[in-house]
Amino acid sequence: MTNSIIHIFLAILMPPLLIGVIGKTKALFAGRTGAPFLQPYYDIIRLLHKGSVFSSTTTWIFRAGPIVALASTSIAALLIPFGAHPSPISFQGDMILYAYLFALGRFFTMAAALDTGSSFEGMGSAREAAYSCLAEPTLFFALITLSRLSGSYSLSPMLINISFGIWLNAGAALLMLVGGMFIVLLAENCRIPFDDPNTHLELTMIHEVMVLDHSGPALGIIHYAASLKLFVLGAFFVHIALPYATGNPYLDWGLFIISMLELAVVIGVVESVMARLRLIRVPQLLVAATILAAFSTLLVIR
Amino acid sequence: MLAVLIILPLLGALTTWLIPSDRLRPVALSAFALGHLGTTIQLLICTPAESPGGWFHLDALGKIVLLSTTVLFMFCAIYSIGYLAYRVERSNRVFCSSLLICLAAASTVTITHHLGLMWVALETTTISMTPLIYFKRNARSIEATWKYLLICSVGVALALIGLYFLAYATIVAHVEPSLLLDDLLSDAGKLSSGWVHAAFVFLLVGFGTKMGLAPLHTWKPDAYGESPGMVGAMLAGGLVNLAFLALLRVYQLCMATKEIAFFQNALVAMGLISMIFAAIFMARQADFKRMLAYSSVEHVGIMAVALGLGGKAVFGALFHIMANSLTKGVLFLSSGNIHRSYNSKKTDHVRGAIRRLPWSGSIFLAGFIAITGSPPFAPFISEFTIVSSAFIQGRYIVASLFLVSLGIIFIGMALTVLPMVMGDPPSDSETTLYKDTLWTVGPPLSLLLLIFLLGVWIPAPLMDILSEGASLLEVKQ
Amino acid sequence: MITIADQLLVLVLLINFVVLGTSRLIFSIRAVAVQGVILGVLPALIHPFSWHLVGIISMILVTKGVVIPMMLSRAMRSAEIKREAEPYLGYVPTLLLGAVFTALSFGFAGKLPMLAEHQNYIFVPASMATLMAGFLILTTRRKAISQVIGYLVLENGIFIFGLLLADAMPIMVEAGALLDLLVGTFVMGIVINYISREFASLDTSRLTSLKEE
Amino acid sequence: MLCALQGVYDPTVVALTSAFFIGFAGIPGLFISKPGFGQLLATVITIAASLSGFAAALVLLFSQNTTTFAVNWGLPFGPCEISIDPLSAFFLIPVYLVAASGSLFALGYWPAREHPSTEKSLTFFYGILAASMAVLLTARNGVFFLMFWEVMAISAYFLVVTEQSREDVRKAGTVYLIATHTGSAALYALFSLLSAESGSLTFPVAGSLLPYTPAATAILLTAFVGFGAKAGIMPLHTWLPQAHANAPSHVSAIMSGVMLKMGLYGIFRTLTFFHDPPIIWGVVLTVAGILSALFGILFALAQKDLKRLLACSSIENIGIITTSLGVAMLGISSNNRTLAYLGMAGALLHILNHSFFKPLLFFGSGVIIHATGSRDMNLMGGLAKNMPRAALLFLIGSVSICGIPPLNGFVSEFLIYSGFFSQIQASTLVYLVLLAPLLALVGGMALIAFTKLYSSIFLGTPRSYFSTAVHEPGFTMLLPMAFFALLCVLIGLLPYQALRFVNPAINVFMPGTAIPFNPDGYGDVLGKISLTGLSLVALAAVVTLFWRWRMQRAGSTTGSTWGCGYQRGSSRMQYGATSFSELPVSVFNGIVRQDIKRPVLSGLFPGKSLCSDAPTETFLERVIAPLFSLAGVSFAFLRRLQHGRMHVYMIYIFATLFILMLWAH
Repeated sequence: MTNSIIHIFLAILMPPLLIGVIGKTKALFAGRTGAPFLQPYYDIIRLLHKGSVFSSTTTWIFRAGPIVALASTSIAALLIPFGAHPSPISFQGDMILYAYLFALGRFFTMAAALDTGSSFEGMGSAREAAYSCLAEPTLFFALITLSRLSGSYSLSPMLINISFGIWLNAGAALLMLVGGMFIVLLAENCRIPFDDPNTHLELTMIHEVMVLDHSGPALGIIHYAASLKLFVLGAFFVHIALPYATGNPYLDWGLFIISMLELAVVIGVVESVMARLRLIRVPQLLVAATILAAFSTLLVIR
Repeated sequence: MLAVLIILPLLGALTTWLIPSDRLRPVALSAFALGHLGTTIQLLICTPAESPGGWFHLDALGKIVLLSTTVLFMFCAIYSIGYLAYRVERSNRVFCSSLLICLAAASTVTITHHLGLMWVALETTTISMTPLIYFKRNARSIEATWKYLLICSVGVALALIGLYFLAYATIVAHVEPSLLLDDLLSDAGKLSSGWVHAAFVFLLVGFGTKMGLAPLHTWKPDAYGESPGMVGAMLAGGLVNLAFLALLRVYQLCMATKEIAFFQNALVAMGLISMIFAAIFMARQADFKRMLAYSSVEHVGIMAVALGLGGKAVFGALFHIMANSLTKGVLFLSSGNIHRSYNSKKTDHVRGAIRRLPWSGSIFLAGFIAITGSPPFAPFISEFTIVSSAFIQGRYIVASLFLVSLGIIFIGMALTVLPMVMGDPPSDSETTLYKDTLWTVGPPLSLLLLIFLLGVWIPAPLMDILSEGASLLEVKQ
Repeated sequence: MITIADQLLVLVLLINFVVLGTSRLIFSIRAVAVQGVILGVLPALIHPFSWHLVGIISMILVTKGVVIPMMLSRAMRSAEIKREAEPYLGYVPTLLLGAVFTALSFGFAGKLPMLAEHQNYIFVPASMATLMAGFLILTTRRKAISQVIGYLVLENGIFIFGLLLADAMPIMVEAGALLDLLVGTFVMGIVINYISREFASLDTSRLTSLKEE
Repeated sequence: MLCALQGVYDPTVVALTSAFFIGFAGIPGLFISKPGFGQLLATVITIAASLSGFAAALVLLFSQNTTTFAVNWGLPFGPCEISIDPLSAFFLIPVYLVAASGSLFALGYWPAREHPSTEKSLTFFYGILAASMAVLLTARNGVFFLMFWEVMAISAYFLVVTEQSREDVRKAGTVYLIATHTGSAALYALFSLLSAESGSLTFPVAGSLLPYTPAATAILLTAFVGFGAKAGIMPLHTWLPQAHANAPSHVSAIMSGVMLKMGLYGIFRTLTFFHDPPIIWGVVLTVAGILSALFGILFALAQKDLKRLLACSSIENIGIITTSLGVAMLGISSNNRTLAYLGMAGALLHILNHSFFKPLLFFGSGVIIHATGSRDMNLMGGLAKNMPRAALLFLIGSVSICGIPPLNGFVSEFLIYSGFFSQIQASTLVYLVLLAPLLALVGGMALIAFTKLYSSIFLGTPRSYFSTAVHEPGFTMLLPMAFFALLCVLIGLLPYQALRFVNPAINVFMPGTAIPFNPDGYGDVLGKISLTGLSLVALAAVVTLFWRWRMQRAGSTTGSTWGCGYQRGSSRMQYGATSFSELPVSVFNGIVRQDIKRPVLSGLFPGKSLCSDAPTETFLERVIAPLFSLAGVSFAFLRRLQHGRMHVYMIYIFATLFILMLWAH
């Protein structure tokens, strides 16, 4: 029960911090002081207090976009275990629900973007559609590998199962998986090299361009949901890449928080040292990720 | 009583020849056709015993052919009342008389057990149909008539020499020389196989030509295409069956001589060739009456295959005699109406027939569905029986070829028929006097209902006749 | 008597070659008429006398010897043609083929069992050879008249075989068969006249408009 | 009430009587000259009969014993047995539901007043189609089955060509008829082979045939071709997109929602005849299924005609069902009850689901076409403002068909995925799990396809003038949609209850035990899915309320969409249907293409020019069409045999004579 409360507490409060850490890392790389770690929180709160402007072309779908995105990601957050602690909701096959919840959010985000009737936002959602579709199989290959390794097809047991022992046995497979999943993590969360959350040059954007017309509380919700998505997918990744566990529940929570921050730093580093890919290269990279994940699957099930 | 079947139409021929009015003659024709039908039904209910000497005997096989011929003839005759009203430009004296002479000859074929007499009657049907094919009096129809006459005559002449061989075989075997079926059947075991084989080949080719098995069918598209619709119906639904009946007699003989295997294989081979030929020629057919002719080639092929397969398929063959002739009636009569209305039988000109002629167009479409073996029409019953029998006998190749050609034929026919009946009629098409009336629509519609009925329910008496016929053709090892 | 019949059959075979080899139509018509007359006489030689026989023979003589030749020559005149100009196959090859077929016929007949009393005669081979000659004319000639002549020759071949079957075929049927063949030829004659009226020609290569494109 | 009904009448008879009434519902209308009354009467009869038939089907689904009637008919094919076992009863459910709602929908969609020339035949054949499907499900005799199968196929043809004045409609009808008849030929062979095996045309008893004989392989092959052609399994799907696109929408609904399932029913039924199916059967089904799903959705992605998109997605869904069936067969072959249960439950539940959301979407397409008069998604846009209710219902359908939680499509796909993953520890069957990423890819592409569909029609601003005058449809059109939308939501939120309808039908496949595999283990899982679904809804409500509260505090204004600085944006500049899918489709270039013909612009002030696009039908254009033209050429060559020269015809005769002579001796 306590664990569940901590889980929910972390899921609600921590996500914007990751964005803050990424921003800070990038600032450091650029030689700037950067915004404070808590800047994303301030931004969200500020947005929630602002008035909204709605385009006259939009319908209720436009408003449903952020809501569904947030709701579905939140439910996904309840399915994923944090650190060595099982998730509050866990059942056989929950990882399928986990994967499909993102699809739900995506459907509404894309629809909301298209509802504005703006060609730029349409462009963004078309790109989002194509790239996330290509990312889908990678996630499933990862799930197969993990589930084969753990013998379970529920997220909590299969992710908690990963340990250094398993790394020793199936290191090659897991390494490839880490590579593939990291690409997917970046793609799904629209980070560099797939997307640049900082520019507003429409021709190069994916996620940011989709939310151009959202304002005020809606934009706040979207930013929050995006950070939550990073957090939830990051938690998945951290399980594979950094499987620390001590056995002590409170220590494990601490370890989890540290791992997540580490991840944020890594993302920040990647974003600082890499440039954005040309759009036509993106599918190739995603297919490469799929191939990596598929290889890892083949290694473990053969 | 059997004599009535022959005398009545002959009397009718004489009467129609004497009637001066073009308008009255078809009515008389119908009256005699009705009388013939009535006599037939009477004979089916209480069949007379074999005539003394064994020359005349109405057995189950004869009954099936007689019944389908007379029913088709009756509807064609009624149709002629409406049809000939549109062809007032020329006298129909020869037309009506020839039809009735043909009916008399056809009845003779069905009731006689003397092969020589059967041959004579069969040749009479060929000749009596000649003026009917030439009814339109134009260059194309004379060409068709010429081909029909010469090819059929040569074919039937070959059948005659086959019969002569058979008769000579009896002489050689020193048995009572005879061409009576029953005598031949009882003496069959003693006949010399060389002559018998030669006889079978000549008979198959001869009657096959008359029936229109490929590649002996060459006269068919021309004759069917150029003759009036109802003549086409009589040719495809009536004359074909008579030739098939002749083949059935030969088949009976073959069974008796124990030389059946060759004959069966030859039938299957020619039947399949006919079906494949028909399939090839039906695709992209530009003339819908010729298409129906090829459909007739297909269906005689089906009957030949069925007969060659033996077993349960024989039942299918016998039922197909009926199903095919009635369905051909539907198709030819309704296509005749369409032809009259558009004054063209080119599929390029005939479009949107259902819009222009709701009744004839729909009947034609239904006839197409029926003839391609779709339930709930009678041809489905026979075709399915044949296919399933082929599979049950383990003759997968025959069955597959059969199904494949049926499939190709369906595609070819659909690509011809559907554009004809569907859509809107072309705005620039010729306007003609023809309108659907009870006289021209009633007969094909009744035939359609009949094949529908036979497709869902075979009356018990008919079933008995069919089973009896099938038992006559059962190969006893 | 049957020996004389056999000699006459040789004549019939020779006439086959005459018809195969000639280009003048009127000559063919007459040759076939002669053939018909010879065959008409044959039954009298092998069958015992009866009034039926007289009837049949006279019928044959009148139709084959007079009516049909007359009809054909009339059609020929009205179409103003004299000879079979360009047969599908030349005369020499046709003659050679005719010879080959005649030889084959003898071979075919030799293979089949014969009644002892027919063993030494050429009824069966002559019948087959005539049949084949008819077939050759039917397939190689261009004029409608030639084709009727071919049919007549074919029919004569059948008739020769029929001579063997006097006992098996009741006279009624025999007569009926004959009548049918004659009526058939008769109708052909009528049709030929229609053709010459319609096309002003008897060339059957004109009769090819009914075909698949 | 159901029990009372069972006491008084035999439910089988009730189901058949209902079918009879549905079949003849259109007949009175043929003789009533006043337009509209006949249609109304037909609708009333159809709905009433469907309700009783539906009740009977439910009773039969849950009844333990099946009554069999042997009718002695006048045809020489043995007694005609009729019975409804749970499998048949299960398939009857969509028949009655879709028939009734489609009939109601037609009142608004195809009213007799507006379509006086076509309404009568449409209503008539619609009834015949629905009834023939109901009857064929009861058939236990091959010939009886075939008869109603053909009646179904042919009445569907007449429904497809309702608008026969249009060339493309006629062409679609012809292709359909040819395809269905070719399939029927395979069924002729199937039932013949079955009767050769079992000795009679009556269906063999479940599990009575040996699977390891060549005949069994032939039976399965013919069943797969014959029924697969009807179901639209690749590569037998070619008729499907055109036929569904060109039929009136409620006809597309019943064809896609129900008629395709008859093909699946045939495959299901054929499989019940055998015991111990070999592994290879399951493999074949699975592979064919997943390929259908992949290519089906890929084709859907490229379409710009909204009904073609829906039709292609039917191919996809049929593929998913077939995959799942293949998984179930693998489970049965390897004696793995869990796998068998999950596969079978997934397949059957997806059948049910598809027969709910696909009619919903086709009804929706009917509403759209009725309002705009077009099927081209590139011309639409912004309809949600004018028809908010229809837009909401259509949204539910779109989300369901993508298999997204919390709606019903997810539940069946979840079961299928669970089937894949349940063998994760097995040695050979583990390879099954490799299907999961493929299915995920299918899901991802479905998401693109339906986002494209929904957004380009309902969202944004109208791209063409006609879309501006549209209005909300009447209740006769909304009610059927709402009904199916409700069912989608209910199954999605209460999956465990939905599974109860599926379990009896699974019994037919695994006889031996009364209740084969109690899905208690899955009761828990499905309960959790319910829980997450409900909490998702609740959470969304909470977020909405929160946002409302914030908006009330801070206020909101309306403006125009931000044009990124461009002032003269027009609705034509929006991302349209074709442009939306251009990128994902280009990834699969070669399999499917959107052929875009771009004008070449030159000079400073280029004149007006046209840009057009059309999706290519790879299979039809690269395989079937060349095959047909090859056949056409070779046939044309052979047709020269009939050249009109009679002397050669004579040679044919004598050649035949010679050949037969040589053969004889």
